[in-house]
Amino acid sequence: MTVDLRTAVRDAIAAEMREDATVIFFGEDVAAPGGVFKATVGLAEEFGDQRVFDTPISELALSGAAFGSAVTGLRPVVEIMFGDFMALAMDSLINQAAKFWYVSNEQGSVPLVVRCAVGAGGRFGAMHSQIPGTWLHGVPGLKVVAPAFPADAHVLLRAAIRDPNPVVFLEHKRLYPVKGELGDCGDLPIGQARIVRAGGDLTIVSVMKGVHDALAAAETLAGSGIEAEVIDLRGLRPLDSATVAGSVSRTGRLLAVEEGPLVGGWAAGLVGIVAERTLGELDDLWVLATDPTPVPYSPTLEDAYLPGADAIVDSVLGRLSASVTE
Amino acid sequence: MTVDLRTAVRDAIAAEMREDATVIFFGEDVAAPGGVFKATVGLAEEFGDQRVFDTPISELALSGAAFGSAVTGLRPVVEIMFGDFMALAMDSLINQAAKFWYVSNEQGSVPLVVRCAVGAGGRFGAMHSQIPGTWLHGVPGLKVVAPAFPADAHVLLRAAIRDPNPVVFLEHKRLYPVKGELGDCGDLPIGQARIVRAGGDLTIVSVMKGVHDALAAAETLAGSGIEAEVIDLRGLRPLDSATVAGSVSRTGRLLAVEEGPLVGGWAAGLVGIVAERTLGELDDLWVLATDPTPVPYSPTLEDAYLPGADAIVDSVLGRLSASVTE
Amino acid sequence: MSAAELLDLHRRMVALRAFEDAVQRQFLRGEIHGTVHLYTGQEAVSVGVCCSLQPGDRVAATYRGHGAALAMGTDPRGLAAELMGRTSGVCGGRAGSMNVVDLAHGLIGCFGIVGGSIAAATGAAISLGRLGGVAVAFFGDGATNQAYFHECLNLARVRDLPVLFVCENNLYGEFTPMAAVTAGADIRARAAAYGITAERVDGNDVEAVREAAGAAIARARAGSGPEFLECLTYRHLGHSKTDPATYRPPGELEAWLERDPLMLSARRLVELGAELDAIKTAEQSVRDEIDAAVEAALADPYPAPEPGREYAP
Amino acid sequence: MSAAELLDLHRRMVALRAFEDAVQRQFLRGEIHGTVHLYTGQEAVSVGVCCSLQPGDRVAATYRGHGAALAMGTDPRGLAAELMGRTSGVCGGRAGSMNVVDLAHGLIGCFGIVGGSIAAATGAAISLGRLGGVAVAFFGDGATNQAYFHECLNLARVRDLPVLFVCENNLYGEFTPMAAVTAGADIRARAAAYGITAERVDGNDVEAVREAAGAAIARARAGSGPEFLECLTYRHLGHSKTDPATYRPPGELEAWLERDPLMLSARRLVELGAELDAIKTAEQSVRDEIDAAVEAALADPYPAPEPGREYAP
Ligand SMILES: Cc1ncc(C[n+]2csc(CCOP(=O)(O)OP(=O)(O)O)c2C)c(N)n1
Ligand SMILES: Cc1ncc(C[n+]2csc(CCOP(=O)(O)OP(=O)(O)O)c2C)c(N)n1
Ligand SMILES: [Mg+2]
Ligand SMILES: [Mg+2]
Repeated sequence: MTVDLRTAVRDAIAAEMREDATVIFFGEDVAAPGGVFKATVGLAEEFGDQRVFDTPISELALSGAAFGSAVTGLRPVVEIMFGDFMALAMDSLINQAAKFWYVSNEQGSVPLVVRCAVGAGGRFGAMHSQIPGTWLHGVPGLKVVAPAFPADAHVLLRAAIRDPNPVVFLEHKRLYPVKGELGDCGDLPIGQARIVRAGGDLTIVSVMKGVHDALAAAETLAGSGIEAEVIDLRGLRPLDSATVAGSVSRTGRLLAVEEGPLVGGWAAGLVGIVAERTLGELDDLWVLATDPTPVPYSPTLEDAYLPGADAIVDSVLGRLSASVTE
Repeated sequence: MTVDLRTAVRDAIAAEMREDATVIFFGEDVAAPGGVFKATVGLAEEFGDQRVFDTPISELALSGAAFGSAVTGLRPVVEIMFGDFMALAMDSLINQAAKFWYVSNEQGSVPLVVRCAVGAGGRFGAMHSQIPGTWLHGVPGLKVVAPAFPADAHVLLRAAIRDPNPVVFLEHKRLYPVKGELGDCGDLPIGQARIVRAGGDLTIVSVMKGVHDALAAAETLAGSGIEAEVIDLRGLRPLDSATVAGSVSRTGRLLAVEEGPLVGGWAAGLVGIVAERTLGELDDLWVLATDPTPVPYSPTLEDAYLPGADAIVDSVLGRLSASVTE
Repeated sequence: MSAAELLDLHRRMVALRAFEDAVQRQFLRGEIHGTVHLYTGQEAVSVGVCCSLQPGDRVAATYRGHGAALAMGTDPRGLAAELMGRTSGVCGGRAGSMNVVDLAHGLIGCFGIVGGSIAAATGAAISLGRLGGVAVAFFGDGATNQAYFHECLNLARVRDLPVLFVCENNLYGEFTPMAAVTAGADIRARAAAYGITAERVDGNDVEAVREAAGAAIARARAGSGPEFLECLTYRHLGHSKTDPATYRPPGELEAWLERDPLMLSARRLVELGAELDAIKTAEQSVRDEIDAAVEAALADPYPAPEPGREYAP
Repeated sequence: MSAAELLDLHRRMVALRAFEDAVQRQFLRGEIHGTVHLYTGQEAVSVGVCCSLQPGDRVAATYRGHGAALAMGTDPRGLAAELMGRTSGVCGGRAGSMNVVDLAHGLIGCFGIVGGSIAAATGAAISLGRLGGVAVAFFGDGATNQAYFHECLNLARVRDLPVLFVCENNLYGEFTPMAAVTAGADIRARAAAYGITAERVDGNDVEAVREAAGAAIARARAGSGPEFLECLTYRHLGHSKTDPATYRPPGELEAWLERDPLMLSARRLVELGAELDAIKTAEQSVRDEIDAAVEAALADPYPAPEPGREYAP
């Protein structure tokens, strides 16, 4: 079945709700209106107000209510409309949900999911375009999932709902309309990267929209005789540095592409962890990130801000020729 | 003058308040009581209720009020009592303060400081021991300062108050009683690391308590004939990777020591950025971090959780002998 | 209020309306990007409030902020250019519709985060408590369920800050009716629980808004501390550009259109003796000015990216 | 209430008091680390509330949570061992005083973050609305200025959740008087503004607490939605172990000691015909039990670190 990512998300929630009566879903404008990105249309009709409901604009109460219901028998799925609003919800996620299993001495788990729409490129401006993954990727006890394809979005969201840990599930706005095959939708553990294109000359790793950009760049680079291996991390925590290290052992070169700034980003951290493991095998490694500014609104500025396929190609060609020149 | 870090902090606020009538200071239990860590004793008496005041337990309002007053002519210094509570205050810091200069097209700056006590080792448990630096080090427009010594705490807090950008100022609880010379307290720009011990065999970099541990470890290692260069980053954003890279060019080996987990931490990111710059000169690089758990309460668990001087020594010896064996 | 005074307010409201009409056209032409949240129908609130402000006072508004900006005196061309992402935009095109800042006109920001305006104005009032002046926060009914509302109103009262909290109750937060998510039905009771004087006013009646807000601002200026004003109003259009507003019960919009603030003020002007023709002429000249300003913005260039530039003061 | 019933509550309160006395001794001996927040003086609140709960009900409390834990049936030895950081602690020593969890006894957590208990109970009430049962949140006067309070009370009312919000108003948040930071003076008005029935009760009178809380819990159980109860009380000691509480006006503590909840219930027991000697004997046996439990915990081992172990369900 070919569906867009938006539908893959909706169907994942619906499928889990059908299978497990303890799954509930709530958020702002998600029930009757079906979400501002129309990613949850029809859920309220199918599952009724007790299981799918609209809430006040109270992000902190939402994450808190998710925590409280998750430790008492439910599997809440919460939508924080834009990832930018995650800062308002973070306290309960960090201090309650993420700590509970460990601090309670493993008395109980916290099976909750917080979904949010993230990322730039939609001309939404600085407060509706961020990716909050890096605010959260260092929090022990949390998982952070970030799919690039409808099939992964579907399977990983189902896995997230079944996961006994709190999971933050990032949905890139520019990927909602992207279509793909759902496939047979087997199980997929959270935290496994995937090699989405094989290549021997360098490894390009990214998540979400960046994976599509990397794939497009890889095609262009192939035209110049450079074969890039492209890895979709599919999430930020757990961070599958092993798959990346394995690839780098073969290619000798690593480029991590992040939609966000260098310092404090996942890309620099991944590069550091991979370097620690593969130093002797490395010919080069670097990060392509955004400038360290808020996301600009104006189309010319936003386009230049984003590390798209062209920027990746330029970066690879520049870096390779530099190393040849050296 | 020899003072402890607690006093260095207090005197820095007092000195700036004396020099600049637009500096105000507020927080929970900071005025009459002088702060739960007694770091602001006497300020209320000296400067009066209009400039130093106690607030409700409203972290979000505190950061928001700091933003609003900073864009209208004041230089607020706010105390968020424990860094763990920063999650509650983050939205205004991230979405208002950090973005204002850029998004407003440089119409106005946001000269605010948020101080907080951070770090483990005090048997305060999982919700009173975190270092929120890594929730924030990826936010463009913010600065994050993290001093290790009284003199730096003093000078950098004064610089933070004078800085036109929003600055998060981390004070490690276990350093409050640490004494040191204030020196002549010249100006010091935020974002400059300092080599606190010279050595040619490897570079150890850390912040706050970790710098003291690294120095102690370096002494022990010197006994085994290993001379470690120790770098105090003094902050997380801007991240002075240049000083670290310069040192690594000489020593060939880099160890970053973080009080916090590997994935999502500043240490892995720094290692990645330094590796990008110095790859050809590197013999080894790695991170010593905590286990990825919340901070445990029990003394045996908390002590084992923390990467102290002994752990650094073990790590260095283990890594060096491994590379010798290879 | 004299006819002349009311005509002045009427003209300002027409400017806001004309601006949003123009924005809608430019959005459909693809000149404005992302999304916009139009103020159409709520003009009496920001016009009725801001007309009592003085130089040095400060305003914080929301993503639905074109009205507040214009009411504070932001240049319509600069505002339109901002929405179009042009260099001549009041924020150089960096902010866009949701995050406009215009310090020169006392607008410390429009905030894309619901509730953010409340914090900004509360903080500004700390400054103004020392310097003199009043801060105003505009926010919606939905924002009264946000953390910022609670913490800031309490802080403002505890510190007796000179701030007027203006809740524009337009009965909906996005697609969700206010009543479905706002417990207790009466938002004034929340403000009153903090010991803040709370009034409700017909937010479509610019005279009533001016009177109530003017009195509250005067009290705050005189040292009363925070004030709260709920303005009952209605947005004529959907929440944002993608919203057809099908969630409204039939007849609701029509009933509110009968109470269109511009119609009410025009009617009142006639009562006060103004000629209908003169009103229409005035309206048309305002509309022409706004249209010209918006069209002019179209000629301005897009900013050139400066990769690698440092952006810090 | 019969003498036997009251004696039962009295014994429970004595257990709480004896526990905190023992904690204080062990803290001074260095067996309890970091800090502790003692419940001494507030015993009537958690005992008076929790005695009306049933299996399946859930409680969320604060860093000042030993009272709530014991009132829910947490084993005193396991609680003491937790404070001492021993393997036998109710959380294996991982949590410590501020973050105790005891799911087996319906305690979904003590929360070190002010206001966190409100969220936890609100969320639990979403579950209990389906499964049956009532959630209780204990929190202080200071917490009523936190974001959680506002957002969760509104949400609970909007969703009609079965939750009792118990505000333990002990007049201070840390070292700051409630009146200095809590606008509007009457916390009940805040709850009432969300349409939640709000009562105030003498929090040192265990009978009064039981009556008011019992009725509120029964209403919530029957489907009334959220309920709010303010218990006026006082902590006899400082905020935490390092606080000598010098900020209290002279005579305040003394006046409250006159209204010590244990003294009040003892007096009332005598009125109901109990023998003073029998009361004293009962008290002593409770104290002995608690002391023995706390002493016993001292024998338990510290946990052995397991570096590198994965901690995930
Ligand atoms: C913190 C936060 N949550 C959610 C949103 C998404 N959002 C934008 S406007 C809006 C509705 C706000 O309603 P109201 O406060 O009544 O203002 P109105 O739009 O009606 O003027 C929502 C939920 C947001 N921008 N910020
Ligand atoms: C979010 C947050 N802010 C601040 C603190 C520090 N703190 C711990 S207890 C306390 C006072 C709380 O007062 P109240 O709610 O009245 O409870 P009480 O301690 O009096 O029982 C404060 C400020 C905290 N733990 N969490
Ligand atoms: Mg509204
Ligand atoms: Mg209190």
